[in-house]
Parts: sequence; structure tokens; C-alpha cells
Amino acid sequence: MAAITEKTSDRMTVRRVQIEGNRERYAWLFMRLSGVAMLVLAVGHMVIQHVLNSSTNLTLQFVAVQWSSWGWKAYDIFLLWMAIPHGIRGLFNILSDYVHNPGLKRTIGILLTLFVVATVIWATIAISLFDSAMIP
Amino acid sequence: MKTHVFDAVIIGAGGAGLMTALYASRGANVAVISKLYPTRSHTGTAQGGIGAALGNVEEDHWEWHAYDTVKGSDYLADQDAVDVLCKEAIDTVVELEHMGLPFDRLPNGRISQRRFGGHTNNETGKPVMRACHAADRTGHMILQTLYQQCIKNRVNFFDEYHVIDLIRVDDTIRGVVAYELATGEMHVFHSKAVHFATGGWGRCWEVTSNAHSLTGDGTAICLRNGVPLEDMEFFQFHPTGIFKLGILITEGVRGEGGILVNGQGERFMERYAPTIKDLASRDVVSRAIFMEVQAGRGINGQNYVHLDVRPETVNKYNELAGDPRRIDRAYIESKLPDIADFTRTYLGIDPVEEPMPVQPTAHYAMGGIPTDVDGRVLIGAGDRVLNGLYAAGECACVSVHGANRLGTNSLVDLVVFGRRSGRHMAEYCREAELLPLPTGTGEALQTEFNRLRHGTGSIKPFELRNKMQKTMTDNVGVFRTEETMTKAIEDLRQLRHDYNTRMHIDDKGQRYNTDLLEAWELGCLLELAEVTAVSARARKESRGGHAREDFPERNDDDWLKHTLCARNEDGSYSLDYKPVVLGRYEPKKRVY
Amino acid sequence: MQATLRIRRFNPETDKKPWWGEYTLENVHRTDTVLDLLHRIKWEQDGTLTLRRSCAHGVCGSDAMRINGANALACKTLVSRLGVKGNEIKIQVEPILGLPVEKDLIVDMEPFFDHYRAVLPYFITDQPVPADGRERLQSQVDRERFDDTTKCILCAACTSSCPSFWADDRYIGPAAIVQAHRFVFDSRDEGMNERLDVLADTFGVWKCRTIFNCTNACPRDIQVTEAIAEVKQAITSGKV
Amino acid sequence: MSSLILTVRESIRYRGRSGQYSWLAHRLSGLAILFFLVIHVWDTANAFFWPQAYVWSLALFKNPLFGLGEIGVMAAVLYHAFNGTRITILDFKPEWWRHQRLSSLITWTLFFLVFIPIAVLMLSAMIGHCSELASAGDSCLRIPAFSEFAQYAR
Ligand SMILES: Cc1cc2nc3c(=O)[nH]c(=O)nc-3n(C[C@H](O)[C@H](O)[C@H](O)COP(=O)(O)OP(=O)(O)OC[C@H]3O[C@@H](n4cnc5c(N)ncnc54)[C@H](O)[C@@H]3O)c2cc1C
Ligand code: HEM
Ligand code: SF4
Ligand code: F3S
Ligand code: FES
Repeated sequence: MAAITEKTSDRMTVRRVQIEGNRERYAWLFMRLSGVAMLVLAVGHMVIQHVLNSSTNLTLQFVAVQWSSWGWKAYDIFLLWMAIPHGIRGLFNILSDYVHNPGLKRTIGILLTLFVVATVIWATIAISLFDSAMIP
Repeated sequence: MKTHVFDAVIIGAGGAGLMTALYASRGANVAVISKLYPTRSHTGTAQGGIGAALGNVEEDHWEWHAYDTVKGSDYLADQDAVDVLCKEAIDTVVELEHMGLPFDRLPNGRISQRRFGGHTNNETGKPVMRACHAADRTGHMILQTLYQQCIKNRVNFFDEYHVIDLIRVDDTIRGVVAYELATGEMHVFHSKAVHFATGGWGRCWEVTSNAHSLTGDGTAICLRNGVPLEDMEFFQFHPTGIFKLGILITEGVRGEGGILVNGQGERFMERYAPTIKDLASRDVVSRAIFMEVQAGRGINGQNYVHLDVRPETVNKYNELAGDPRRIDRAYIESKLPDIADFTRTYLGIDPVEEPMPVQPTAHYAMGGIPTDVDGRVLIGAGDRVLNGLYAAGECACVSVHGANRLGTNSLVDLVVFGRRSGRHMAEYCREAELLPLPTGTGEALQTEFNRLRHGTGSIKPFELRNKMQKTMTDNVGVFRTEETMTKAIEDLRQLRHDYNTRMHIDDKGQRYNTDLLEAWELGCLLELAEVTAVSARARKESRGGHAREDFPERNDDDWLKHTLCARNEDGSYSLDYKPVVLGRYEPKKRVY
Repeated sequence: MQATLRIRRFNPETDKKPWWGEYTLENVHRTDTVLDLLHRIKWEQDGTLTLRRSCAHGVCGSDAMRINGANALACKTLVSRLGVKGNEIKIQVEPILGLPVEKDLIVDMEPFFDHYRAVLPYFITDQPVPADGRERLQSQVDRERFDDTTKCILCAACTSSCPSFWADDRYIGPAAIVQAHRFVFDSRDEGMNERLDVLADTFGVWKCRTIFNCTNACPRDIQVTEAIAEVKQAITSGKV
Repeated sequence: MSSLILTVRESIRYRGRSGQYSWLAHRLSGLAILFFLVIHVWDTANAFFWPQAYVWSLALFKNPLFGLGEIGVMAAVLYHAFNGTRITILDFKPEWWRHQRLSSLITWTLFFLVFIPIAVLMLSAMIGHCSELASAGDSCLRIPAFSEFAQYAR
């Protein structure tokens, strides 16, 4: 009856698992990571642009002042790269709850991806090439 | 009518049916037919534990377990079968663990064990820790584990099919007839072997721990097909059912130190069982409660007592007994979580703070379809084997429980004899031939079902059921007399007559007609109730679960024998007896 | 007291569409369960009322239904918890959502069990049993890790309360994830790779949007959302 | 599509608790932000590609109707951000899901604490703008004409 006095380890057994790569999993992670990033970026953006500077006195000149600094340009580009994919992925998640036809779901996925790419490129060009000196 | 062909069909997907299926399916093509989804079977409600002399906590031997079982049975158990039960218990419990069953663990990583009523150290007479458990949901884990293994082994399941008859031609088995709940269609399962594992029939009584579905179908079907039933007078009343509701409070509560208290705040079991007190076997404790109540010592003069597992009470008595164990709220929450949940849900009582109101509740059928240790059904006093017909679990009677079953022994019974009959059946099917179905199979049942469906009487089934439950509770309960049982038999005859001639049901449809099936189940209950009363009235002694006020003593000279009750063509019953297999343990007076 | 029950009825043999049946019961007690009341209606008033039930004390998982709008077991829902007003109570009972209604309160459980079977809900290991013929060892901490999810009785209250499952019934659902959790976090089991592959797929855990209805509905008080989160974490971290 | 109707109907009928309402609010706010953001991004890009259109839209957005929408988007962003953070934290700390009721309560409280003052600020700016225009004999409700901003044409 010695056995009863022995004790197994108090440490929890932890094991490694191998899971096949999967898009869903990365999308899930991305939603959370981009979300956390945006907690600072998007909320900051909203507060700065829409509260501290009311849009009632927003002008092109104001934008020009801001985008004369590469810091602000980078801030906005970064926010853009987070927000559009995050939002569109969110939309895709919602749509895929209701669109059960695999073909249609794929098509929607492709269209939304194209939309993300187009939007991000278009807006990135705009922000980075924006030349404050050109504004009267 | 659809016909399916299998080597063997197993009726019932509780612990016994699934264990049988697992083993039988290794050598034969089997189907499991169950009127419930397998995981809904009543095995899932078993709480306290499964007994096996693993000796993980303290010294223990299977021979001690065997002695306790025989003593618990009031010496009516067949001792050769008890030896098989207790010896193989160890192996089967370990096998369950190997199948993944998540037993609670000891600090050294082995299966945890606790005390349970009637399980003792044979040398000291003190309770021994023998009940292996997974919190207080051992049955749930057994049921889940076995079902999981069946899925893994691709066993064929026919869920929500009611078996309603056996196809027996002379002394051969050809299959069963089943009613598909979803469609109302009759199916014939054509097979070489048939195994019944349909569980108990506690629904004969008013206050019961048993599920609504426990209506003894398989046992009644066998009875109707010429199998005399064994020891039907022995039905166990568990001492601690929740007052009025009958929901079971496991003996594990007392195993963990809980005690029973009467209206005067007295631990009355000290008087009835001086050595092991609250952990005496169930019949003893149930009778003690009944007697306390009769003597006006129930709580507030009512017909219940208190079960007290409050840490302060338990610790006080442990200290008095020189037992070093102390418990607290966390301990109760982890060892008895479901019990705490039941009392909180149904009584609004927290067992850590208040004692629970309990009364004896109809719990377990010791008797049933007579079988040998390989699950083969035996016919009559001569133990004639009916080839191809098997039974195991609560519906069967091996007999290892005799006149009173020990707690934890039913789960052992399921897995040990399920395993043995599964093996035997696989072997039998290898050699046996598939005999042709007789013509007109199932037609009689169609007629019977049509009669039930279209009955035009004025009585609804529930009225008959209530009357049956009342008369069984009043007259064939914890204590019985010649007079009460005669009254019960008369009542039951009348009810059976009403059932056959004056009943009607509302639902005339085909699909999911539960109204119809409840009515059919009532037919089984009525029959088993009457067999119980008839068998009980004839036994003029008190033994185990059968306690007679007019014959208070056990009488080994005349009654150390098994009852067999057969159904005659005209629907009456006749009795016969066969000897008990004795062995190492000579009958002596039972003191706890 | 008096109880009025509104029950969603549907008999495929006679009805084109579901309808509401109203039933009044007298002498109802606060301690009665909804199952008691349904039984009284079935037995005393209308035998055609159809439902599943067995154990009557919340452990077999037969009678998950929607009571006053939310999923619960009829046998575990006491009248006193349903908002008794004076001497009256109104109770609304419907079948659970997202599974095809077969008759009255009975739904087709096959799709549910299909999802259950998809997670390989059985013990998998290649390890030989111990040579001494005794049990495998497991420490108390390792046993504790999956204790909560062993309580599941497959009642489907969770899965059928999940808006994500209503939207797409290919979502494997909380119940199946709970069952998988029970094995994934069992230190003796070795099937975690296969199981997590199923759960990491499109219709696996990612369809869970942490709505939490499942946990609220679970009659066994299983922390379902927590279990799902643990599975998600195992998949993202590659560790169990 | 039947599943869409079912989900929408039952998301309202089902007596879920804080979790269900948090999810609904998160989803709706996410969609609202996305709707706004897409317009906002394409519009802002005009500052480079087509300044006239951009300046015109700036004037248009000063209309109180858009102003109210802006407050709505502010609410959506704040709630969505707080709740998203809540979900993320709980996802990485599974055992905290036990406290989801509390966590939603905290989120809602935090949201209102932050949003109300901000809404007041935004509203007063909007009212200030309108009264300014009104005193100049103009109306903030007037839709500006595209041609007014011809000096920005490229
Ligand atoms: C509340 C409670 C607690 C208990 N605790 C313990 C304990 O701690 N330890 C212990 O050892 N024992 C305990 N028992 C006793 C033990 O659980 C039962 O005796 C045992 O589970 C019976 O198992 P079974 O396989 O024979 O039948 P069941 O599990 O009852 O299964 C019966 C099966 O038969 C099927 N069936 C029935 N009729 C038909 C039909 N006509 N057609 C098709 N299928 C049919 C049902 O669908 C079901 O699948 C307890 C019992 C109760 C009620
Ligand atoms: C501000 C910080 C933000 C945080 C912390 C955040 C966080 C999250 C998280 C964690 C999710 C996943 C929810 C889930 O899977 O259950 C999500 C979903 C979503 N987000 Fe955001 N997000 C933020 C900003 C945005 C923005 C700016 C948009 C719009 C462009 C947006 C649109 C969406 C959409 C549409 C969804 C899908 C909702 C759903 O599936 O129900 N989010 N967000
Ligand atoms: S997790 Fe809970 S609600 Fe879901 S099936 Fe299991 S017991 Fe039922
Ligand atoms: S309700 Fe559904 S979305 Fe997740 S937390 Fe529960 S499964
Ligand atoms: S009847 Fe068994 S869970 Fe309700």
C-alpha cells in the first residue's frame, strides 16, 4: 500500500499538435490583431479628426497641413491597411453565414478581395503622392 | 413491413446493451435497437460508482466483495455467479479505463475509490473504499464511454425503434418485431440471436428513481413468450430518494460521511446497524426509515427523514469515530456536484447548508429474466437453455443480487455480464444458422396495435397507470402483508381487464405516436406489477427487499430458493421454484 | 395556481403549418416542472401532444425545448423560475431551433448527431495498455482539465440556441466542440491532431462568434464558450 | 435565405442575454463602420485625385443630417472597438469567459462613459456651425452646389 503515498506531478501535461494550415484560422487571428491595432489607430483617428477637430471646420487646407508630414501619412496608410481588410473580412464572415452555395461564396470572396486590393491601392496612392504644396 | 437481417440483435442501449454490442460486434454482424437515443438510457443516471476490489486506497480482495454481495443479497444470490461478478469486476473496470472512461483520480494517478453501502473490510467489518467513480456521474461516464466505443467500432444502431415482440418458434429464436417511432411502421429484425438489455420497471410504483421509459418491456416480452421470470418479488427501495419526487440521492453521500437524522435529530441508524450505521445495505436502511416514520419520528411527523451532509455534521461524526478525514464546501462541490445541483434545482436547498428531505424510492429490480453467467436465458426450474436468447443488465436475473442488491453492483453487473454475453453471442452466431421467419410474423401485433389505437372505451391510460402505481406503493412497497398483496392482485386484475376492454387513446396517427407507445408500455407494467405481487404473496418470509409484517423473519428451511413465475395461456400466472447455488458462504443472520 | 401554456404544435399528418395550442391547468404548484405540466396536458387533456422525455431530472438530455423564448430542459425548469404573477403563470413552449420539426416538440436529431460523430468522439490512442494490466495513470490536474466537458448529455440545447448555427447548419456547433474538448484535453488521448483538423476547418470553431447563448442554455452548467475558446487557442498556439 | 430570415427573426425573438445583444451590436456597428469607411476612403482619396469633388463633399458633410450620421459612426466605432477588445481578451484568456456577463457590463458602461461627452461635444460643434451660418443668412441644411468649388478644379 505504498502506492497511495506517491504523488504524480502537479504540472499539467502539455503536448504539441500539428494542424493543417487553414485560411480561417489566420483570418480569425487577423481580425483580433488588426482590431487591437485599430483600438489605438481608429479610435485615435476618430477622436482627433471628428472630436478635437470638428468636421464642421474641416477644410482641404487642414488636410494639406496634416499630410505634409510623413508621420501622419504613415498613420493613415497603416489604418487604411488594417481597417479595409478587417471590415471586408467581417462582411465576408457575415455573408458566408447566409450564402451557402460554395460557388457563389467563392465569387463573393473574389470580388471582395478585388475590392480590398483596389481600395487599398487607390487610397495609398492618394495619400502617399498627396503633395501639400499643390493646395492653394 | 420491412425486414432487416443481422446475426444478432441487441435490444436496449444502456450499459448492458452497449457492452454486449461491443463484444458481439467483434465476431458477428449486430444491430442495437433502442427506443431511446442510446445516450438517453437510464444507465446515464447512475451516480455513485462501480464496485471493484482494485485496492487502490486500502486493502481489498474480490473475495471480500463476493462475501459482501452474498450477504447483501440475504444469501439468495447464486454464489458461483457472484464469484464471476466480483472477480471480473476488477478486469472490466480497468478495461473501461482503457476505453477512456475518465474516472476520478487519486494523488498517485490511480482510479479513485470511495465507500458505499454494504461494502466492507471482511476482517474488521468496517466500510471499505471500493466504489470507483467519476464524480457522482459514474453511470453517465460509462454510458458515454461505451456509446463512443460503439461509434468507433461502427456498430449499427436503430434509434427510437420500440421492440414489441420476440419471434420464437418452439425452442428457436428467429428475431424480433419493432415499431419505428418516426413512421409508425413495423420492422422485422431477422436474426440468429436476440439479446435483451431493456432495463428495469420502477414505473410500477408512484415514487421512483426510475425514468419514465423504464417500463420493463423486454422482461414482459420474454414473459409473454414463455420465459418464467425469476425472483420478481424482490424490488429494491433505495432509502434516499428526494421527498415526493423520488429523484435519487446517491449512497455516495453517505459514503462521503453523510448521515440520516430523524425528526428528533437522532442518528437513528446507530440503532439499526451499530457497526456500519448509515452504510448498512439498502433494504435495512429503507426499512429503518419506514419504521422511524411509522413510529412518528419522521421530520415534523411527516413521512420523510433528513439526509445531512453538511460539513459540520460530517466532521463532527468523523471526529467522534476517530476518523481523520474532514470535509468542506469545496469537497462536496467536487465529489457530489450533481447531487448539489439536483437539490438546488428541485428543492431550493443547498446541501452544504441544509439537510435534504429523503424517503425510500422504488429503485431497482433484482429479479427478471433468468440467465446463466453467459447471459443465456434459462427456462423453468430445470434451467433449460433457450438457444439464441440472451439477456443482461437490470432486466435479467443471473442471479447476483439475490434479495437485495448492493450499491455499485448493478453497474458491475451490466459490464461484466454484458461482456460475457456479447462474447458468447458472437461465438454462437458463428455456428448457428439463420432459420426462416414464420409466416404471419408481426400480424398479431398489428392487430394489437390497431386495437390500442382505435379503442373506444372511456378510460385513458394515465388513469390506469396512476391506479396501478398507487396500489403497488400502498400494498407492495417497503413492507407487505398477505392482505395488502391480495388487495393489490385484485386491483391489478381489474386494471388489466380495463386495459384490455375499456381504454382509449387520443392520438390515432402514425408518426411519432408516443400516446400509443405509452399505452403499450402500460401493458408491460401491468403485467410485471402483477407478477411481482403474485410472487411476493407466495413467499412467506422476509428476506432482503421483500419485508413482510406477517412473516418478519427469514426462513432458510423453506425459502432459500428462487421464485419462478410463468404466464399461462389464459393470462393467469403460476409459480415454481429452483434452488439457490450456495458456495463458500453459509447463510447466517445478517447484522451490519 | 393557474397555468396557461401556449405550445407550438405541428402534426405532419394533418397540419400544413405549425400553430399555437393553448391549454389551461389548475392546481399548479411552484415546484412543478414544465415537464410535469406538459405531461398533465398530454395525459389529461390531449394525448396527441408529442415530446421526448425520459429521466425527468435533467440527466438524459431528451427534453430540450424552448421555454419562454430560451432553450432549457423541461424537466429542469421549475414554474417558480418562470415569473409567477400573483396566482397565475403564462408559459410558452416551442421546439428547439435549427433542426427540422418532426411533430410538436420533437425535432430531427440526426443532423445533430452527425455533427457529434464528425469530431471522432471516442478515445484514440496507440499506447499499449500498462504491462501490469492495471489502469493508465493520470494526475489529478490532468483529469481536472477536461472535467467540465465530460458532463455533456448531448441535449442540443446549446447548438440549437446558437444564431451561428441557425444561420448555417453546417456549423459543427457547440455540443460537438464540447465533446471534442473532452478528448482533446485528456492527457491519455492521442487523437488531437485529427480532431483539431476537423475543428479548425471552415465549419469548425471559427463559426463561433462568442454569442454565449450556448453557455446560458446548457442545463449542465458547462462553460461552453470557454471550452470553445480553449479549442481555438489550442489551434492557434499548436499546444494542448 | 431562409436561414437569414430565421436568424434575423429569432435574434430578436430568442430570449438570449447580454452575449446575444453584444453580438448583434458588434455586427451592426461593424457593418455601419464599414459602410462609412468605404465612402470615407474613396472620398478622401479625391483630395489627391479630384480635389473639387473632395471639397464639395466636405461642405456636404457639414450638413447636420450627415453630422448626425457621424455621431452614429462615432458610437459604432467606440462600441465596436471596446467590445472587439473584450472579445479578443477573453479569447486569449478562455477562463475569463466565466465572467462574460460582467465583461459585457463593463464594456457597455465604458462605452457610455466615453461616448456621451463626445456626443455632446460633437453636437455642440454642429449646432455652433448652424447658428453661425444662420446669422450669416445662410442655412446649414442647404445642399451645396458642385460648381461652388470650381476653383479647385484641376
Ligand atoms: C438514479 C439511479 C442511480 C443509480 N446509481 C447506481 C450506482 O451508483 N451504481 C450502480 O451500480 N447502479 C446504479 N443504479 C442502477 C443502474 O444504473 C441500472 O440498474 C442500470 O443502469 C441498468 O442498465 P441497463 O443497461 O440494464 O438498462 P438501461 O440503462 O435502463 O437501458 C435500457 C435500454 O433499453 C432500451 N429499451 C427499453 N425498452 C425497449 C424496447 N421495448 N425496445 C427497444 N429498446 C428498449 C432503452 O432505450 C434503453 O436504451 C442506479 C439507478 C438509478 C435509477
Ligand atoms: C476599432 C477597433 C476595432 C476592433 C477592436 C475590432 C475588433 C473586431 C473583432 C475582434 C471582430 C471579430 C468578431 C468575431 O469574430 O466575433 C470584428 C468583427 C468585425 N469588424 Fe471590427 N474591430 C475594430 C474596427 C473595425 C472597423 C474600423 C470596421 C469597419 C471597417 C470593423 C468592421 C467589422 C466587421 C464588419 C466585423 C464582422 C462582425 C461579425 O462577424 O459579426 N471593425 N471586429
Ligand atoms: S454542452 Fe450542455 S447544452 Fe450542449 S449538448 Fe451538452 S449538455 Fe446540452
Ligand atoms: S451561442 Fe454560438 S456563437 Fe459560439 S459562444 Fe455559443 S457557439
Ligand atoms: S427528461 Fe431527461 S433530461 Fe429531461
